[in-house]
Amino acid sequence: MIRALRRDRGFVVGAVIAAGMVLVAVTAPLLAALAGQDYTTYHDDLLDSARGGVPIGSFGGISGEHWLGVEPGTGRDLFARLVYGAQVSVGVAVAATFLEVLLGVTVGIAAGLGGRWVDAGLSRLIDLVLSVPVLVMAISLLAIVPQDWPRPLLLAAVIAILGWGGTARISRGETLTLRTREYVAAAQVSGASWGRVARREILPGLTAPILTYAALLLPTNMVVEAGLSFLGVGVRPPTPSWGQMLSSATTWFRADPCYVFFPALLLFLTLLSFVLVANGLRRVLDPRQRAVLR
Amino acid sequence: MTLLQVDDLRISFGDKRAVDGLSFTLPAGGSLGVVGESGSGKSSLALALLGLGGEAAGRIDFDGTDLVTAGPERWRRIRGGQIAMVFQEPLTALSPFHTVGDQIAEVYRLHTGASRRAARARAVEVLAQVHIPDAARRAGAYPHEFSGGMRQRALIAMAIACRPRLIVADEPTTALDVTVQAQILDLLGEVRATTGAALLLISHDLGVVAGSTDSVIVMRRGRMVEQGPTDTVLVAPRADYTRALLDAVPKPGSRDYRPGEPLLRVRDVRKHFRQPRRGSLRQPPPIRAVDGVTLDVHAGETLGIVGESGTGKTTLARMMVGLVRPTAGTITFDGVDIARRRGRSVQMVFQDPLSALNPRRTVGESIADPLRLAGVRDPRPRVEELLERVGLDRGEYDRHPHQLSGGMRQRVGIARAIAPSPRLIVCDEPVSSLDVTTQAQVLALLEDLRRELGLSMVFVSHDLAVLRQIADRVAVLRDGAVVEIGPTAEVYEQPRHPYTRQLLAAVPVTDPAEARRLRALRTAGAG
Amino acid sequence: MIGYLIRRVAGAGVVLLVLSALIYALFYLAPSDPAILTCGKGCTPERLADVRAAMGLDDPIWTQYGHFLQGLFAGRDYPAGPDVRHCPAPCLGYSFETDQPVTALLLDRLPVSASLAIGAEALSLAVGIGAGMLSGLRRFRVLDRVVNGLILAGYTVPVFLVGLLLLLLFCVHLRWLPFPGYVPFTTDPLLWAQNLLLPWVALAVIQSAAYARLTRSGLQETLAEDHIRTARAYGIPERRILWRRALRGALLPLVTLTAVDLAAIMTSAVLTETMFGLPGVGQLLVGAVNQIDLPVVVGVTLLTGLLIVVANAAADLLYAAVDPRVELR
Amino acid sequence: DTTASDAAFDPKTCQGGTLTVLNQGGINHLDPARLYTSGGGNLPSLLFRTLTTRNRQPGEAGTKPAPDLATDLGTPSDGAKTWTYHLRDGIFFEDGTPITSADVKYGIERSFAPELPGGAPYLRDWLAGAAGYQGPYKQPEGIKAIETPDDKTIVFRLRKPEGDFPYLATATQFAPVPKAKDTGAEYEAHPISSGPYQVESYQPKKSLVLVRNKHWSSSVDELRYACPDRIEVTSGLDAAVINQRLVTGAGKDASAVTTDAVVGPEQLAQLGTGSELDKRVTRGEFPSTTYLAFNTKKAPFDNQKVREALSYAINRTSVVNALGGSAVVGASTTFLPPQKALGHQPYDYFPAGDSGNPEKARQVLAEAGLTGLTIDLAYENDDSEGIGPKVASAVQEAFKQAGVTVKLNAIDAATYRDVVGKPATQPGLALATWGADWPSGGPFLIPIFDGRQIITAGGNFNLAQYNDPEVNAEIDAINALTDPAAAAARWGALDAKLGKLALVIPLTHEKDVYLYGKNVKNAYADGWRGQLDIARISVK
Ligand SMILES: Nc1ncnc2c1ncn2[C@@H]1O[C@H](COP(=O)(O)OP(=O)(O)OP(=O)(O)O)[C@@H](O)[C@H]1O
Ligand SMILES: Nc1ncnc2c1ncn2[C@@H]1O[C@H](COP(=O)(O)OP(=O)(O)OP(=O)(O)O)[C@@H](O)[C@H]1O
Ligand SMILES: [Mg+2]
Ligand SMILES: [Mg+2]
Ligand code: NI
Repeated sequence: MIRALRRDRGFVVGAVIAAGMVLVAVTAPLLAALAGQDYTTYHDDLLDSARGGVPIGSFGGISGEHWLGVEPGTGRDLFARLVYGAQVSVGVAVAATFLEVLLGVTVGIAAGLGGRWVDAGLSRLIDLVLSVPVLVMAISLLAIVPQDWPRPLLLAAVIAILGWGGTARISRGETLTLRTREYVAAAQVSGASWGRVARREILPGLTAPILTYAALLLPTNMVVEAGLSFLGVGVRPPTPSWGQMLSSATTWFRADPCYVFFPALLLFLTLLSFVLVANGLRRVLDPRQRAVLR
Repeated sequence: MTLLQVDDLRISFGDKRAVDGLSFTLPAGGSLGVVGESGSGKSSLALALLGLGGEAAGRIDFDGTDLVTAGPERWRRIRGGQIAMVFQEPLTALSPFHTVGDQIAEVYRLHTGASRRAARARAVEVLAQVHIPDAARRAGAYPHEFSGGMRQRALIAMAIACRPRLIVADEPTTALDVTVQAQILDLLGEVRATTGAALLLISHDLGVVAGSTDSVIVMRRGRMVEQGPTDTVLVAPRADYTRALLDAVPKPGSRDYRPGEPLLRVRDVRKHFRQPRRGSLRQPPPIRAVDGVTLDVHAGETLGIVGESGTGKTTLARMMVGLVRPTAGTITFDGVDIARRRGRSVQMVFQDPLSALNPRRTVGESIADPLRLAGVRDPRPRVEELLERVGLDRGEYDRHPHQLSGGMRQRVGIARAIAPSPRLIVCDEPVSSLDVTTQAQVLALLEDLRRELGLSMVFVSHDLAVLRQIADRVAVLRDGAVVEIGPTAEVYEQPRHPYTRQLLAAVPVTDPAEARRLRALRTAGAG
Repeated sequence: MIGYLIRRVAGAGVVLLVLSALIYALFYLAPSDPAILTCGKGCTPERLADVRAAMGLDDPIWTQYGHFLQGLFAGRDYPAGPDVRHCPAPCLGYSFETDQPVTALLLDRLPVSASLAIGAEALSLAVGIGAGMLSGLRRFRVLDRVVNGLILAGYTVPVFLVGLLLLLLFCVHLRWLPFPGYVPFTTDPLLWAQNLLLPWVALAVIQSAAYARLTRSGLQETLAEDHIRTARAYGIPERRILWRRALRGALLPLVTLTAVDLAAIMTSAVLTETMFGLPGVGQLLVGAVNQIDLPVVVGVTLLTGLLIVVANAAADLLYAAVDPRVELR
Repeated sequence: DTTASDAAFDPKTCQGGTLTVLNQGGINHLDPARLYTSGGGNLPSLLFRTLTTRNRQPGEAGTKPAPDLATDLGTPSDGAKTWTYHLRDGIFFEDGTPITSADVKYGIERSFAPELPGGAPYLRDWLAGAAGYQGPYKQPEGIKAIETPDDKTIVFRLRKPEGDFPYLATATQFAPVPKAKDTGAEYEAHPISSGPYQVESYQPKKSLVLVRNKHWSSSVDELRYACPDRIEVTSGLDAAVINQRLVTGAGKDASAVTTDAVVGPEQLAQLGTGSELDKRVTRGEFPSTTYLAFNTKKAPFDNQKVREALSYAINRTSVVNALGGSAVVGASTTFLPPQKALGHQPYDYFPAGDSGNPEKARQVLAEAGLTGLTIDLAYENDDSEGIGPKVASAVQEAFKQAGVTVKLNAIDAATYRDVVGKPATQPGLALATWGADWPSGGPFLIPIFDGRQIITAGGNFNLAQYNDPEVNAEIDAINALTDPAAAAARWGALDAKLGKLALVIPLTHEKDVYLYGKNVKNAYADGWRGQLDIARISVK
């Protein structure tokens, strides 16, 4: 299986990038120290205050000291903020996606395997989750929890609680088709309980569609995190996140394009890597796709 | 006059050679059977005749032109217009989004340039010709609204719509039950007689080609092993392989039948399925899949259950293992309600071995599952034993279902069924998706196991020949009810119910002369 | 079918009621008081109490919710200075912030959002299906790669960046289009389309990516099906096979997605609306949330929920219409 | 400073054309009772004439009130406790009915109704015995403290001397409302105009279209030129897009202005480079201060040394940059913004330089025996009011340099004032901003430092909770002055005196830089609000 994965060029590229991102997130303090910068120190001397606070110099103030330039308006080191931003962006998005998949798949399978009434009830619940306006609920939810709860975790939880509907819908649909397969009946005849059927027989069949979906859910969650941070209910300053940087970059779009470019690039690379990894995994997890015969 | 002449045909898929050096001729209006086990290249040949499938080399001379080198325009005219194909799987072979009539009309218009109205009329005409009742109305139905036999008729109707000179039928009856199979084969013969088209009939079933073809080709692994008039080849085969094929055809078994006390008791069991409401608020009447069945399965016997498609065989079988809860009536095993016995003493072998095995798990894992549920800690050694017992390699443990052949898969299914040491095994058409040789092996295995482990068996099949070989007693099912039940020999030799007689008459036989006689009988009866 | 619809409607009703109750509960739990915002700077506690009473906020939360339900089903009277304002059912109340009837606000903004959503969705579908087909047919390998790359890029680029780029390019540099604003379709269809073109494009850049992806995989799957082989065996031209048979099956999954997206654009495309000066439902909602404008939030949420439920039901019906095998259950 | 464009401007011939107003935030109320404006507002003042109005001049001159409906700025008597006004002749509502003093009185009474909340609170406090008045719908007998002896005269009796009454009389609550046309909450759908324009259509937060009011004439209103024939306001736009549209000036945008979208970095980069854009900008100052508010009832801010140390530590350059750079805000060391009308006197008792003096701060803290201090800082979770996360993190970083750890406490913008304005829930340190309701020291210093204004139940602005009888007495004394110049001098002195106590850390004052379209003429920032005055510009 590992060998098959290693032969998949897309997967390898994706895995390398994804691992790189995670590594960057984990070693952010080290990397920042390596650059001799931290993400909080203001450098007012590097900004042109009369011009609204754009970095002095070309390319957003790129210099030997500030490898990727500085943040307009504050002069904080952009490299340090980007590597620290990975912690929140990757962390929250991955955690939220994980929770969403966990919740969605559980409810989806339960609805798919359950009887008429269980299915009807859970389906309405899914409808409810799907029709909740995420922004409103997130803002309201985040407003009522105490200030000192760990923010990124909370964000992940809120995003997940409001966003598992899609996964559940897909899981339910797939389960409904999978449950008619004879191998499910076979497992039942051998005396397997519903839980066991769900785990052993249904779940493996869900991996492919859910993986694909999750790979796309991830960037969506990054964007949601960005939106919430932008609306002031996300991570607290001075903690950076890519999404937040991207949203605040709108005003600097023309005055300092570099400020938009770097977080956008990282976001793109991360998404790319996750899609590639998901594609690779899906191919490998599906034994039929390994031996290509139609 | 020769219509089709094939010379040294080779078909390959990339590196894989599917057909190697095949040569034969087919006269206009003639009929040729192609038989062989699964994977022998039969379908590849059929597709090559239409310029589809793998890369073909050699020569296919159709009506004076070489098809191997034909251009797209020529192909377009030949396909459907000159050579028409009838596919095996009638449900998937028709577009689910269009009505049957539309699909036939489309083909007709394409080749004749007829008006919409004329094409429509032709579609109704051919549908009527293949005996679709009320053809004018049914032409507006979607394929999924047709039964299997009707779909196959529709495909044949499509094939004859443009009056082709050659009809290629690739296993046209494999998915159908005996009576319908007989009807379709008769229909093909009738069509040939009325339209003068030649027929290339592909089947793994010797009985199918026996009654419907003049000459026959026997194929194995892409090569032709024997060729000649049907009468000669099937009666006095020269090749060993052909002989083996003939031997594998189920024969009436001589069985000593000593029934034990009743093990499984089915008492006035009914299963009604609610039908979805469509269009109106009124609840339509339920489907009575099983409607009042009473029977016993005795310890140590094999009870055969036979009937046409849709008569409730599967539903009954599933109720026997507790998968489906009866609407009414009781099923007891050893005096205990079956719903509470599940997972131990009653096991099941399913019809389609591929869909009965989880494609994402290794076969070993699938077999180990019931053992684990029975509390075995390390099931691997026991699973390997079981694999060997059903004639598989220990090494197959780690392979996935798609890596096995159909016969191997069914052996895995059997291994799984016997793993928890059951006392009764319910087999739902365990061999109907297998070709003759494999079928014979699996039947032998089941019989061995039954004797060795002292099992009781319920064996569901639509194939009377199979049941005659394996069953001690036979129950004939029709419309969810048992019309006749008794010892096998009795039912086969002195059928009391007319329906049983009808079934028996439809069984294909490998003796061409006998096959022709039966067919004549049938057509006379129908006419 | 009718029974199905009745069940669907009943289910939707329950979902919407739960939703509105949920929002009331959330607002009750949130540490915020809309009366303070309404009362303004320098509001004294006595004045605040008066204002709160005038807004009906001094009742317990369930009484307030009860009043809301009463308004919804039977209509409701509001004291308003010299006379009483009667708000006929279905009454969603009056905005705390602007004192406008919520139903009127929604009706006013719905056309804007609908224009945005329908156009964007149509464009996304056209582009997405086109691109998906080109790459799905695998006739052009390079194109497949390019489309795939664009699809991924489309997913990541935030809509405000796309929007800004489009504005700069078409309105500032090339000056091909005026800065967008909303012109009702009924006033001038041409101007309506001209003004909405850029927002449509901005949304389509992102949406079409998903559609292209789905079309591509759907097409590849359908083309491998048996009935396509039958069509080929009967000499039906490839083009006809593609358009009449393959696409139909390949596009089915798009139906559900389109329906959900349509509802989503109508209710939550705030950034797009603000950037392109479209006074739509999304703007209304975010403004209301920031101003703790409970009646508007509940109103918009109910509308959102209704749209999504309707969209899902419509998708299911359409599904059943396109694919005769599907049964409604 | 004025631009060159108004050299050839003549109010007599400026009439015609359509003015487009592109705004971010929408008008959410158009009822004069519910509007809270400074000097009658920009757009509202086109519809509502008030007893007095702002003088509508650039610079100094513009900070003074001027008579509008009234013939003069009012006659004080009884030591500025009674103010008498006479209405001028020839004034009509848009329907042609003459405006009487009863209409003005009714307008004020409406603003007391809890059904019509939102207006400025001063009159409830100032008028004698009016605090509990519930508005004309519940109490039709009206307010006793306002008398209308005849159709042309209106007399206000106040609780205490208020020399600033003519400034307050510019508020929209002083606009006449005809009782016969009052529909309560629905009045704002079409308020009856007394000004040069009337409402053609109005959709809150979305759009407002004004057309000429035929019953208004320039002969009875010297201050409003009312040049455009039609004014179309569109709200809910993105600031960056508004400014881009003004720069591009395509089509109708050539005759466009904005009243709330301050220029962003993009335009600032083009300004001052001698480009054409330099001619299309107004620069003004709206008196407003952003500051750090200490709660002196809470440790450690009850310790003046701590407050001083933090005053030394603050880095105003970071704050200025966070708020958009030196073009749009200026660093402040005084609480009163640097405007003569307010009586501004420069002082800097705890010099922090441009970028803070952390050493001095550490030293002061060490002297007080406080090292390793950790404090909470409350701020709005949204940057739109200028007291959001951007400023908070700049402050956090500056204090960090001085060894003080700041824990950030984000509060939902909608509830910020609620939490901070209630002494029970008020945090120790909070970001705050204060703008003048009129250009005088009083509205700046009284709510913030008058000890009798500490409202424990909520709505408090005296965040220091500072109560010094001496200061209170000084405030009363200045309030009684009716000479603005004399008052200004004493306000300035009071501010300078309070500054020594480090009750607040002033951070910045506002500067306003607005772009306007190519066709817009006579655009200059008025001295009162720092914005171009729509009543005076022309698009012809
Ligand atoms: N599309 C394909 N690509 C690669 N190999 C193929 C393809 N189709 C068929 N083959 C191979 O060619 C050989 C002949 O297959 P074919 O389908 O013609 O056999 P068949 O006799 O029709 O078998 P069956 O009875 O199972 O239908 C098989 O080994 C099969 O694996
Ligand atoms: N789950 C179900 N819901 C509704 N109808 C069903 C269901 N299962 C079976 N039926 C119907 O019950 C009848 C009997 O079906 P069953 O599968 O038992 O027949 P069968 O004899 O096994 O046929 P075949 O030979 O085709 O396998 C059929 O008409 C079928 O359509
Ligand atoms: Mg085949
Ligand atoms: Mg069956
Ligand atoms: Ni594996």
